[in-house]
Parts: sequence; structure tokens; C-alpha cells
Amino acid sequence: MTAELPPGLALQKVDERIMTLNVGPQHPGSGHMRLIVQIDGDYIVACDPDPGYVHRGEEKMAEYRNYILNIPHLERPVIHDSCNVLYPYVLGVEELLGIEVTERAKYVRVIASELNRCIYTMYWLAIYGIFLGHSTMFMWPAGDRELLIDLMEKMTGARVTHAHFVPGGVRNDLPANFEDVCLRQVNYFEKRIREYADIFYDNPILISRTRDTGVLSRQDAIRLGTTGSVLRASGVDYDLRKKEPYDVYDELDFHTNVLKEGDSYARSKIPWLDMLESCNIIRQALQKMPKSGSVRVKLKPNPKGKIGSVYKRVESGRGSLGCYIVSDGKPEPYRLKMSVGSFRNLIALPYLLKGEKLGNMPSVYWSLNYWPVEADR
Amino acid sequence: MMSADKDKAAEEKPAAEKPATKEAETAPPAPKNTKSEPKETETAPPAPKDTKSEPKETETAKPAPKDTKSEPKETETAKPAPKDAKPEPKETKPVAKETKPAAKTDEPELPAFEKGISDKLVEKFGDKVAVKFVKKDRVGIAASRDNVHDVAEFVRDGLGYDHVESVSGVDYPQDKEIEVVYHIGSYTDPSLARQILVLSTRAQREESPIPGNDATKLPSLRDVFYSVEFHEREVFEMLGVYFEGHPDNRRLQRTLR
Amino acid sequence: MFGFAMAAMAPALVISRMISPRKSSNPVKFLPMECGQVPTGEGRTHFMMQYYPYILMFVVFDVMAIFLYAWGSSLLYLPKSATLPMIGFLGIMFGAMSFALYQSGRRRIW
Amino acid sequence: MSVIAPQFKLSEFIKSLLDNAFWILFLMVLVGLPALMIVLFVIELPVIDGELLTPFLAFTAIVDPTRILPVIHALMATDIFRVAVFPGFGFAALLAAGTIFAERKLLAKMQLRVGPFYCGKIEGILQLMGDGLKLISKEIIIPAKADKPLFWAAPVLFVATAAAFVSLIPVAPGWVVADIDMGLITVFAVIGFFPIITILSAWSANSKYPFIGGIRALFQMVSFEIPLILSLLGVVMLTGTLNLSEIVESQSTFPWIVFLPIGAIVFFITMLAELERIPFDLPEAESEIVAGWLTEFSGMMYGLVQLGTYLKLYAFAALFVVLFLGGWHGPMVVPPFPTEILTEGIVMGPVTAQIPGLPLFTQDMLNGTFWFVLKTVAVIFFILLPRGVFPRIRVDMLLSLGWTKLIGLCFVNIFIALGLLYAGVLGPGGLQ
Repeated sequence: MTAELPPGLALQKVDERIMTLNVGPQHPGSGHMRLIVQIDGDYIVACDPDPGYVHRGEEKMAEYRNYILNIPHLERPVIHDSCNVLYPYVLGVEELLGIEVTERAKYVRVIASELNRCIYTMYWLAIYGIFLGHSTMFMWPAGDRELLIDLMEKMTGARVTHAHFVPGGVRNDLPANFEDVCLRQVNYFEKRIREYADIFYDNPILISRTRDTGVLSRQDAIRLGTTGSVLRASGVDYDLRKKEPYDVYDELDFHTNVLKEGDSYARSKIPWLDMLESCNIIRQALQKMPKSGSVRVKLKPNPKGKIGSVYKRVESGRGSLGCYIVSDGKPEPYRLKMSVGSFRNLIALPYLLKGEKLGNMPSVYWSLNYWPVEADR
Repeated sequence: MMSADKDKAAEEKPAAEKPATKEAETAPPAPKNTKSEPKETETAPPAPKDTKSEPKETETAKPAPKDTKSEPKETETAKPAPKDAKPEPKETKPVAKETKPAAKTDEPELPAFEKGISDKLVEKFGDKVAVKFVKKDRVGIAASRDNVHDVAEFVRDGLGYDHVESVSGVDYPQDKEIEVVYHIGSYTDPSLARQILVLSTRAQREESPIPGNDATKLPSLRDVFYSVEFHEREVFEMLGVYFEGHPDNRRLQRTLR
Repeated sequence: MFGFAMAAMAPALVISRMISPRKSSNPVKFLPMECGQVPTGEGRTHFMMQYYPYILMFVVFDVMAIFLYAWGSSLLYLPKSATLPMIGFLGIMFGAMSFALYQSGRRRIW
Repeated sequence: MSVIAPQFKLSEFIKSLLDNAFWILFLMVLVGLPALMIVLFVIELPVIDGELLTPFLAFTAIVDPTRILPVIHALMATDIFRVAVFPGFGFAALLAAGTIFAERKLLAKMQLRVGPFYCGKIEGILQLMGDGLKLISKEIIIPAKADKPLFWAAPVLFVATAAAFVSLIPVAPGWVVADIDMGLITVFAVIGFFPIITILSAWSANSKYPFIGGIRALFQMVSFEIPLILSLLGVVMLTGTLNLSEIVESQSTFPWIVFLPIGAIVFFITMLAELERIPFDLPEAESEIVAGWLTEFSGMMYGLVQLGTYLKLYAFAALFVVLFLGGWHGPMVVPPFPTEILTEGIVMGPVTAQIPGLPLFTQDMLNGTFWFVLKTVAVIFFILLPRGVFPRIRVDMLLSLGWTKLIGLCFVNIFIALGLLYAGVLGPGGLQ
């Protein structure tokens, strides 16, 4: 081992004192992955993440199905955020097939995407709560998520795996009276999540536990190529909805939440602030949406893409989610690669955990907005 | 080393750092799970037909002298190519499938900003890089494996890109090559916020990978862009491209018993 | 009561042992819990938890705390003048504790 | 054939039950009955109403049920009743079971869910029984290199220590299992056992997560033992005794929480820590170290540890009531009955209604128990409450909290007690 090894990845010689803990995959604080943590007493000496336990070969599967058949299985990596996972793929396929989407479909997509972001974030927040031992914070978001899941069910017919976005628009139009129901539920949802500040974000024990733990500086956040809430908690103002507006995000008025601290607390607060902003976006989109019109462009059966490659990215619940599609003129993509926020944020984990206390491991780990299934794809 | 590790009993793999140390000094481990390279098996049989006049040695020679095989391609496509004067000349091969993802051919005007970026690159490197496509927000360039490190350094220092979003390996069995594509973006430069520079490079693909001695090698960009660390490990696991100079060149997932 | 509880609880284990299935089909089943992995290294290692100064202080002040009870329980029967030395003792102990805490705060890991 | 337990066969399960029943009967007939005969010959039977209680006399209770009352009286006077039933194990276990049920429902209500719902038709009231049955029928797995005797002994020792703690609690005047002069010191001694048991079991399991959990339990003791001891010093100073019953007696006018609120608060916080309740549940922090020192326990061993935990919870809450809330003191719920009602019951023409319980217990005792249980339940409620509100804290925060804040507050408490004593408010010349 040379001297300039990256922090955290250079596992040291196993000393007598240093205990190697396998955290995961069957651990209440790990998710579907394994962290090989070396601890010296209460302090983590090194951490080596070991993802891949839920690898499903989505990218390889995509090479054998045509552009339409890829839709249902490509959303499987994050079923809670299925619209957002599908979004870059659909955008890329539209570019490859040369389809222009109608205005109403774009708004419907934005609404579905923001609802899905909230659904995912609530799930994430629930697990963050239970990782810190806060069982109420597990139950509340898990219950309030149902509000939005009901909305999505009305909208798409499915509770979690919607398969709603298709190249050329969305699968079906909004049901009757959807706008009113959506507005009411979203308003209640916003009121409800504002209450989380009382029990969770303003909780003194929580603040003292997560403040100044796992601090990722702005420079490091850029250097490590993190994305999403991790990046924005470190003070980088980068949100693809603002920076590279897709569909109709450039017509909506919202702001990006940026915090300076870069610690676990800031990282856990950014998604919550984003949810509040999402409510704002949904309300605007409902207002500006064309009241009628087609939501789907008719496609040829088994469409063939142009020869070439596209790389489209959207801001998902876990940060930038890119989809790189190489097409060779056949109905199937020649190569499909998803660049997911979870996997990009994983690089920060050994970096942050080194020198932390063992008690901080779950909070730092989960504050990276890491979703193991997405990272493994 | 990995295969040896696999054979050992359970208690024999205590040291978490062993794979790293050994690989770093000896040879890269082998792609022992062949599931990630099914393409090889399906298209492997074609004999070493050299459609192009590459002075490529026979496939069995695994040390794979670096320059000989990728240079000819560059010279072929190397025409300064400010406008993507289609790599089609090269694609005289019967199989049209493994064409490099070509740019839009019939786009009359190129976006100015993106054109500027590609022009800067061409100005700096001349015919060492080939501009594959220039379209809205995306610039695609290709570099040979010798130049990719320098190009990446220039992209970071001269152009202001600061992180790699994605490293994708694309397998071209008909070319006997594996393309590794870096999608490079920028957080710090606001004007580059929506730009992605697609830097691609190609390595020779082995027909029958030898465990522990991968001949498919590319220089690692980790010392240029720190963020490629896990991505390159993933490409190593999935496609068997060994990145020379990567300090932690393990498979992404630990060997399971 | 201690004995009774022991006598009452042991049958619970015995009954449980009798009616529960017992299969030693797989030796992996009896491995220590390590999140599904085969454990590396011993479970009982030389393991130094930090925060050592607190343990040292505990050794000293736990005894002090119990000794205070001898004084506290007989306080009502003592003359008032006997309290002054005790207050002095408490003050010394409190000062010593503050100093020890200050020192332990200065060196975070021992 | 279920998927979950493919090896399970109902017939074999019933067969094992029948086998056990058979062997129990067999042994009882061959060993139990002769032993009973010997006991009947050797043991001195109680004298009831001037007559020796012979088996014949006992059988006459079938004819006249009121004749059984003196027998029960005699039984209640024995130590075994106190240990096993009323102030001791049975009473505590009942309250502990109630605590488990209340905790589940309370937490569920706080978290906007319903909690246990199906088992037992009414709000899942039999859920605990179901859990117990499940636990007792599960296999006990012992890790390969564990220290088996210690590992087996740990849960039993844990329950037994908790029971020993329960035995020190006076519930009603005169109703205490062990009335010790140095009661409070004994309490400290018993409390000191719990971390030792934890560490022993953690050490014996030869596994890493229990080991870390055990070490954390040690640190929990290190940080919270001294505030716990010091916070009670104020009470001892004001009462001048270490006997718990006498401490309760001294609070007949004012509970000590009125004068020593700081001590009470510190004791409550340390109590949470000793009980490993949620802000301080570091030894079994499930998201950090899988289940802490309970990781390797399975089946009934885990069940016993849970039983011990809740017994301990009851004991601590009761200790808080005894020391700070005045124990059994409280106004009489109903005015004292005239003696003829007590002795003869209410005579309404031909019908005579006995007041249930009264022939067995005195009214004082019932009243005291009522107030004691009421206060204990209130304290238990406050112990359960933080679980829904707080996240877990960290080891270093725990240590600095215990050593810098709580011990300082303990000293404040001691000086408040001293001041009250010497200002003449309390003590020999004061209010009490």
C-alpha cells in the first residue's frame, strides 16, 4: 500500500485491537448491502462498502427488450421513485425516436415526478428515523406516504410501480376531478410534514447527534462527484431541475434548497425541504397545466431508434439520475447504462465514516441518500 | 488471488485489505463471474479476422502491447473533424452495427458553445482526439488509450469540468474492443452546468479472459477525477477492463463464499 | 425471592427446550451473528473502548457516593458542626471531579 | 404444510405435548404423591379456629366455602405467598404484563397506528400470551463457541435479579417481601448486578455485536450509577433511614418530590438509563449493533430477558414511587366501613352480601395498594413516553451527560436537602 491511498479505502493491517465488523446485509442498519467496518473501540478506523447484493442486471436485461418493453423493469431499482427512475430513459428514447411530447403530458409528468419524489423521500425519512432510534419518525412518514400513494393510484392505477411514463407522454390521462383531489391532499400533506420539524428536526437530541458528524466539505463534495441532497447540503447549488430544465421545469417558479454545513443534519434536512418545495411545484403545475389535450403521442409498433447515443439526466429523489443509451438502429438499445445518484454518493461513505464513532454509522450512512437497490441496479 | 480466496475456507478471508494489496502489486484478478460478459460468449467464435489493417497480433498474446492496436483506429478517424465528418468512412465494414455511435449527420448548425468546447480540445490535441458529435449540451470526443489521461487532465484544468458522472463500458464484440465512456460534468462552472462532455476511449477486448491477468487494460482516471473510483471498479467487475493506476482495483463486490 | 425466581424461570427454559424443535442440520446455524457472513476473528478480543477517564473516575467516585450514605443516613443524629467537614469533603470531591473531567476533555481519546 | 416451518407437523407437536403430560403425571404419581404424604406427616399444619387443619377439615370446605377463608388467611401469612404472589413475583409480573400491553398500545396511538389488534378480540389484549407461546415453542440456538453455562444462566439470572429487586419494594403497610434495614443500599447492590449479568452474557456469547453491547452497558453503568446513587442521598438525609418502609412512612404528609424535585428528575433520567429505555438504549441499539447484548438470545431465553426487563421497569417505577411520591399514602378511597359490615357483610333481609376481598385483606391494605398501583402506573406511563419522542443518544453524549450535568445536579440536590434541614423547614423541628 502506498502512502497516498484514499482515506477509508486503505484498510490497515489488522491490529489486535481492531475489530472487523460485518455490517450487513442482514443488519437492521445496513440495507441490502454490506459495510466492512473496522472499529477501534468506539471509533471507525476504516469502512469498505460492499454493494451488489441486489444486483439484478437491469442494464443487461434492457439490451434484450425493445424500447417499450423496457419500461416496466427499468423502474424496479427504486420502486418508490419509479417515475423518476424512468424519466431519463423516457427522455432519451424520445430523443432517439424523435418524438415531441405534448404540453399537457409534460405537466402530468412533472406532477407525477414530484409526487414520486415525495413518496420516496418519505420512505427514506422513515428509515432515517428508525436508524436513529426514533420510532415515531418511522411510523409517521410511512403513514403519511399513503396520501400520495393514493394520489398516484388514482393517477396511474398502481400504488408503487406505476410504469406511467412512456415515450411520447404518459400512459393515460388524469382521471376526472384529479386536480381538486390532488390539491387537497398535497395541501394536507404539506401541513403534515411541517409537523415533522416539531418531533424530529428540532429535537435537541437529534440535533446534537447529527450536527458536525460526517462533515463533507464543499470542495470534497465536488471532488467526490456526489450529487443530489448530499451535494446541496454541502453548499453547492446544483439542481438539474434548475440547471438543465427538462420538460416544463423552466416554466415553474421554485428554488433550490442549499445548506452550508455539510453534516448529517443538513443532509437529512435537504430532502425534507425539497418535499416542501415539491408541494409548491405540484400546486403550480396543477394551475398552469392545460386543462385538456392529448397526453400521448401514438407510437409505431416496435419503434427503431436512430443510430447514436444519448445521455439524459433528471433530478431524482437521490440526485442526478442519468441514462446513457447507445442505439444501433435496432428496436432494442445496444447498451443502456444508468448513472444513479446512490452509486455516486457511495464513494463518500468510506470517506465520511473514517474516524467517526460507531454510533454515527447509521445516521451518516443513511444521510447519504443511498438506496442499495438502485446502486446495484 | 480472488480465485484462491474463493477456494479457501471461510475463516481464511479475514483481512479486508488483502485483495487490494495483492492486486496492486501483482496482477489484476480475473473476471471470474462470466455472467457479466455474456457478449463475449455469443460473439466469440469469429476468427481473428482483421477487417481493418491493424497490425494486431493474434488474440492469444495477452500482454497486449498498448499502442499497436488502438492507434490505427485513431488515425482512421483522426481527421480533425470539427464538424463531425462522420466516422462513416471507417464503417465500410459489412456490419453496420458496431459503428461508433455516430452523431447526427444532418444537423446544419452546431450549437456555438458546445462547438467552442470541442474546438478547444481539437486545438489543444490536434488529431489525437476525435470529435464524435456535438449537439445541444453534449460534446462527444474520443481519445486513444494513450491520450485519454492527458485529455482528461486538460478537460479538468483547461475546461473546468470537475467530476465524472458515469463511467460506462460498452462492448463491441465485432470490433474486438470495449469502449469506456466517461460522462464528465461540472459543478463549479455555472456556464458548464448543463454540459456533459462524453469522453470515450477504447481498449482491446480479449476473447478468452485469463483469470488474474486481464489483458484489457486502460489507464485509470482516478488521479484526475477522484469520482471515478467506484465507477471504474464497477466497469472492472462488469466488463473486465483493468484500470492501470487505480489504487484500489478490486471487483466491486467482495468474493462471496 | 432471588431463589424463587430462579426456580420459577428455569422450568420455562426446560419446557421450552422440551417442546421446541431441535435440529442441528447445518453448522452455519450455530455461528455467531455476523449479519449473514461468516465471522472473522474471535468475538472476545482485546477491545479497548475509549472514554477511559470516566472509568477511572467511576472507580474513585462510586466508593465516595456510597460512603456519603453513611453520613447521610445519620445526619439527623449528628450535631450541626459535624456537617462542615462533610461540606469540605464534598467540595474537594467536586473540585477533583471537575478537574478530572477537564483533563479528560482535553484528551479525547485515551 | 406451511412454507414458513416446513418441518412442523401438528401431530408431532401434539405428541410432544402428550409425552410431556404423560411423564409429568407419571412422576407425580410415583414421586409426588409419596412426597406429599411425607410432607403431610412432617410439616406442622396450621391451626384454624382452634382446630388443626387436617385433610379432612380441608375437605369440609367443599360443603361450606366460607371455611376456606381461614386457610387462605393462613396461607397468606406464609412467606411463600409473599414471594410468589402478592407483593412479589405474581403482582410484579401482572403489572409488567400490563406495562407491555400499555406500551404497545400507547406507542401505537402516538404513532397513529393501532398496535396489536387481532389477538384476543379486544384490542389485541392476548397478544402477549401469543408472543409468549411463540417464544416458548421456538428453538433455542446457542452459538458455537459460546460459554454454555454462563450463556444459559444469563437470562435466568437476569430475571432472578429483577425479582430480587422487586422483593425490596414495599407495596402496602407491612406488605413487603424483604424488609431490610439497609434497604436502599441493597437496592444499589442489586442494581449493580444488571450490568454484570449483561457483560457476562455478552462475553459468553463469543460474538461481536453482543460484546460491543456489553461494553456499552458497562459504560452506561459507569456514567449513570453515581448520579443514581447521589440523587437519592437527599431523601436519605431528610429521613435519616435507609429502610424503604420507613422512608414511605416519613412521607405521610408530603411526598419528597415537593422538596426535592431536582433529585427526582435526576433519578428519573438515570432510571431511564438503567432501564435501557429509548434515549439510552445503547446496549441494544438495534440500528447500530444488531440487538446489542441480546443478539444471540433466541426463543425463551429472549423471552425471559424481556420479562426481566419489564420486572425491572416495574421495580424502578415502584422505587420512584416509594422514594419520591409517598408510596402507599393517599386519602382513603371510601370511608372506613363499620366493623359489623366487615365481619358480617351487608345484611339485606334474607340475603347477606360479603364485601369481596375484605375478609382476606384489611381495608388499609387495599387502599394502600390502590394508591401505590395508581402512582406506579403513572410513573410507568412517563417512563414509556420518551420512547415515542426521542431518538437514541450516543455513548460519548451519554457519558458527558452523566458526568457533567447529572452529577452537578445531584450536588445541588444535596445542598437543597441540607438547606431544608438546617433552615428548620424539615427534620426534627420542622414540618415532619
